[in-house]
Amino acid sequence: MSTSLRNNGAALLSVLAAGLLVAGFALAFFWAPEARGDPAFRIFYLHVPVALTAYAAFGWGGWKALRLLWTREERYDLESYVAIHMGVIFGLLALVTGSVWARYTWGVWWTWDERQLVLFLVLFLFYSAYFMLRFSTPPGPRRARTSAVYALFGVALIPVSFLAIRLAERYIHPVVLTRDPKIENEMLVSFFVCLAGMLVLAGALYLVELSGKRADARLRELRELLT
Amino acid sequence: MTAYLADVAALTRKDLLVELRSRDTVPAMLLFVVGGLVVFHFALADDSSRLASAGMLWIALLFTALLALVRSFVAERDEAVIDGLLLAPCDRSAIWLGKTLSVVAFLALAELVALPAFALFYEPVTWELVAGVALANIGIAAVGTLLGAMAAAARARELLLPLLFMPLAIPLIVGGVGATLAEDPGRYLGFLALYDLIFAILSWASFEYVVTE
Amino acid sequence: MSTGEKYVAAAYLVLFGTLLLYVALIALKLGRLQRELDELARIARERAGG
Amino acid sequence: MIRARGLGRRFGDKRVLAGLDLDVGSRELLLVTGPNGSGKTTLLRLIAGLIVPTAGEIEVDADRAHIGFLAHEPLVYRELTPLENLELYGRLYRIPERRERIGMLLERFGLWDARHESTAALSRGMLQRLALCRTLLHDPELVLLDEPFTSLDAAGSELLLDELTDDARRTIVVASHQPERLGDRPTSRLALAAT
Repeated sequence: MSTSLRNNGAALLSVLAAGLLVAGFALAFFWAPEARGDPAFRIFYLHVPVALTAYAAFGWGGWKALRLLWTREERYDLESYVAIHMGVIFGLLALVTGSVWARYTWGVWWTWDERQLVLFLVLFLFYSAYFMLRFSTPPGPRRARTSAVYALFGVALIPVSFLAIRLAERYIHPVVLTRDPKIENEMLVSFFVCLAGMLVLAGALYLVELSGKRADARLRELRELLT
Repeated sequence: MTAYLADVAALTRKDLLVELRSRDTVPAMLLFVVGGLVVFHFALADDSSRLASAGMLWIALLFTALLALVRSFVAERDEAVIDGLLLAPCDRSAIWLGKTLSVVAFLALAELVALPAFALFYEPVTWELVAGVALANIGIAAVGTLLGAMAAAARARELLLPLLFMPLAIPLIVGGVGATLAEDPGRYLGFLALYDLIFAILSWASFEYVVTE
Repeated sequence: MSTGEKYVAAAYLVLFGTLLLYVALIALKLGRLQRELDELARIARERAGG
Repeated sequence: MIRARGLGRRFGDKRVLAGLDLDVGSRELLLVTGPNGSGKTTLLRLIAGLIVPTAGEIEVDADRAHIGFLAHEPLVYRELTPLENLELYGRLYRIPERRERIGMLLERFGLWDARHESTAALSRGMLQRLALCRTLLHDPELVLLDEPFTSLDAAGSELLLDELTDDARRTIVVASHQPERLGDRPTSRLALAAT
């Protein structure tokens, strides 16, 4: 019963995500005005929602990690892991789309000037280490708890790294680049629709991945009972 | 509270005594950090600025700290002595704090050699640098000890620990290099203190979770 | 299509490509789950028979 | 003293203990037997609180300060002397009149003359005696012994049994495949099967 509901949840979210994202991208391309006469600015409607979704996923994973440490319920381990998995996928997407943007704007595939990009690189390193930790620790309550603690460190690391990257700019290059595109209401509305779509998409993927992992676990249990 | 501090003191004393007997870690750290400073001379171009040498110093300190951290739970892991400590009625965070303090002591010893060597080979040592190093030691030891306990459960733990630690060390490097070079070192020292506070509290609170199976 | 538009298209294609890749991964996983289920069903049938 | 219901523990995909029900009363002596890999050590570690169960539940009416656990390993630092090791544990267990208690135990287990030697240089039998000192240091109510008789000579075993049972105020769980060495002391038994 609960499993079928959960699958329905994933289906529902997928449909919702499709609607929101199509609407959001359509608004972004056909309704919102072009910013600063910059045709590539429309990457903004993709890149920023993807990046924010990655943060949301990391945060969600951290919350589930906290729940695990609180309640000691095993299921939170998988939920935290899957959320972080989603965060890494979206983080990677943010890195790639950001890189495309940098290539157009500055003519290079990578720039240390773009704080968000640097932050994602740091987080990518961090969460890759998270996966290494999980894969090299035997499964069990201890792995669940160590992963949870590391996930919580990640949540703390996000603002600390953000601050660090800002501070680093001052001694690496004292010149601060300022860009403030004029944001108009149409752009803002389009952006929020895109953001909502991306968050719902991540939610749908999260539920799909989770039910796949749970099916795996059930199968293992079944195999043990039968053999 | 007094009892807690007495436990911490007993544990730190034990770590220092073990190191005094075995002399496994500190001599290696000393040799490594001086060797690193020499190697960096050949890695830097002749006209490198003092900025580059400051960066190199911090890299050397970080990697030297990794040596201490990789070794930090060896005495406990061999033959599962950690179980003996976990069985004892003391608060488990006291084990973390005791270990953290001993790591701070080892780092300070290594830096007692590294900073004069740096002054001799490269640039004079400023008080900002010393303050930065002292603050960074706390962060390195606090986070590194927790990660060391986490990695102890894993296969290939000596490889895993640097991977776990590196992303978390980036802010420390920023703070340290900033304190050494920037015109307003106070900001960076403040940032290091903030880092220490956040991550020391997190590590202190979560140690119990990562050592029990 | 201007260069800027090309870059925009490229960025959005990355998202599209990633999603398709994910579908492929899920397909692989479903295949594996199905194979394992088949095997377990066979074992269960043998048990019931024997 | 100990109550377990449906107790189970797995390590990864390996199930070591499953569906165990157990009741041990106060001042009882329980002998746990079973072949290698049947979960004797796991059971003792669960009782000691060193590991948490993955199934079922366990209740122990003694906190860490009142449990003594003799493990496979002596749980002492090889770099320190026997006296320093016991001093450390004495502090951590907050034992009143630590010096006297440690001296008494060292004397009793025949380690007094070796108290300043390096632990690494002790023989297996001496190490096991040191481990016993560590286990009994804080005069625990609940004593868990994992294969206590391996590497212990007859005199050592006798010493251990005397220490444990002379006034019969402790609850004792012994895991051993040499039950005959317990002598004719009254025991209840739990036989674990290999999984």
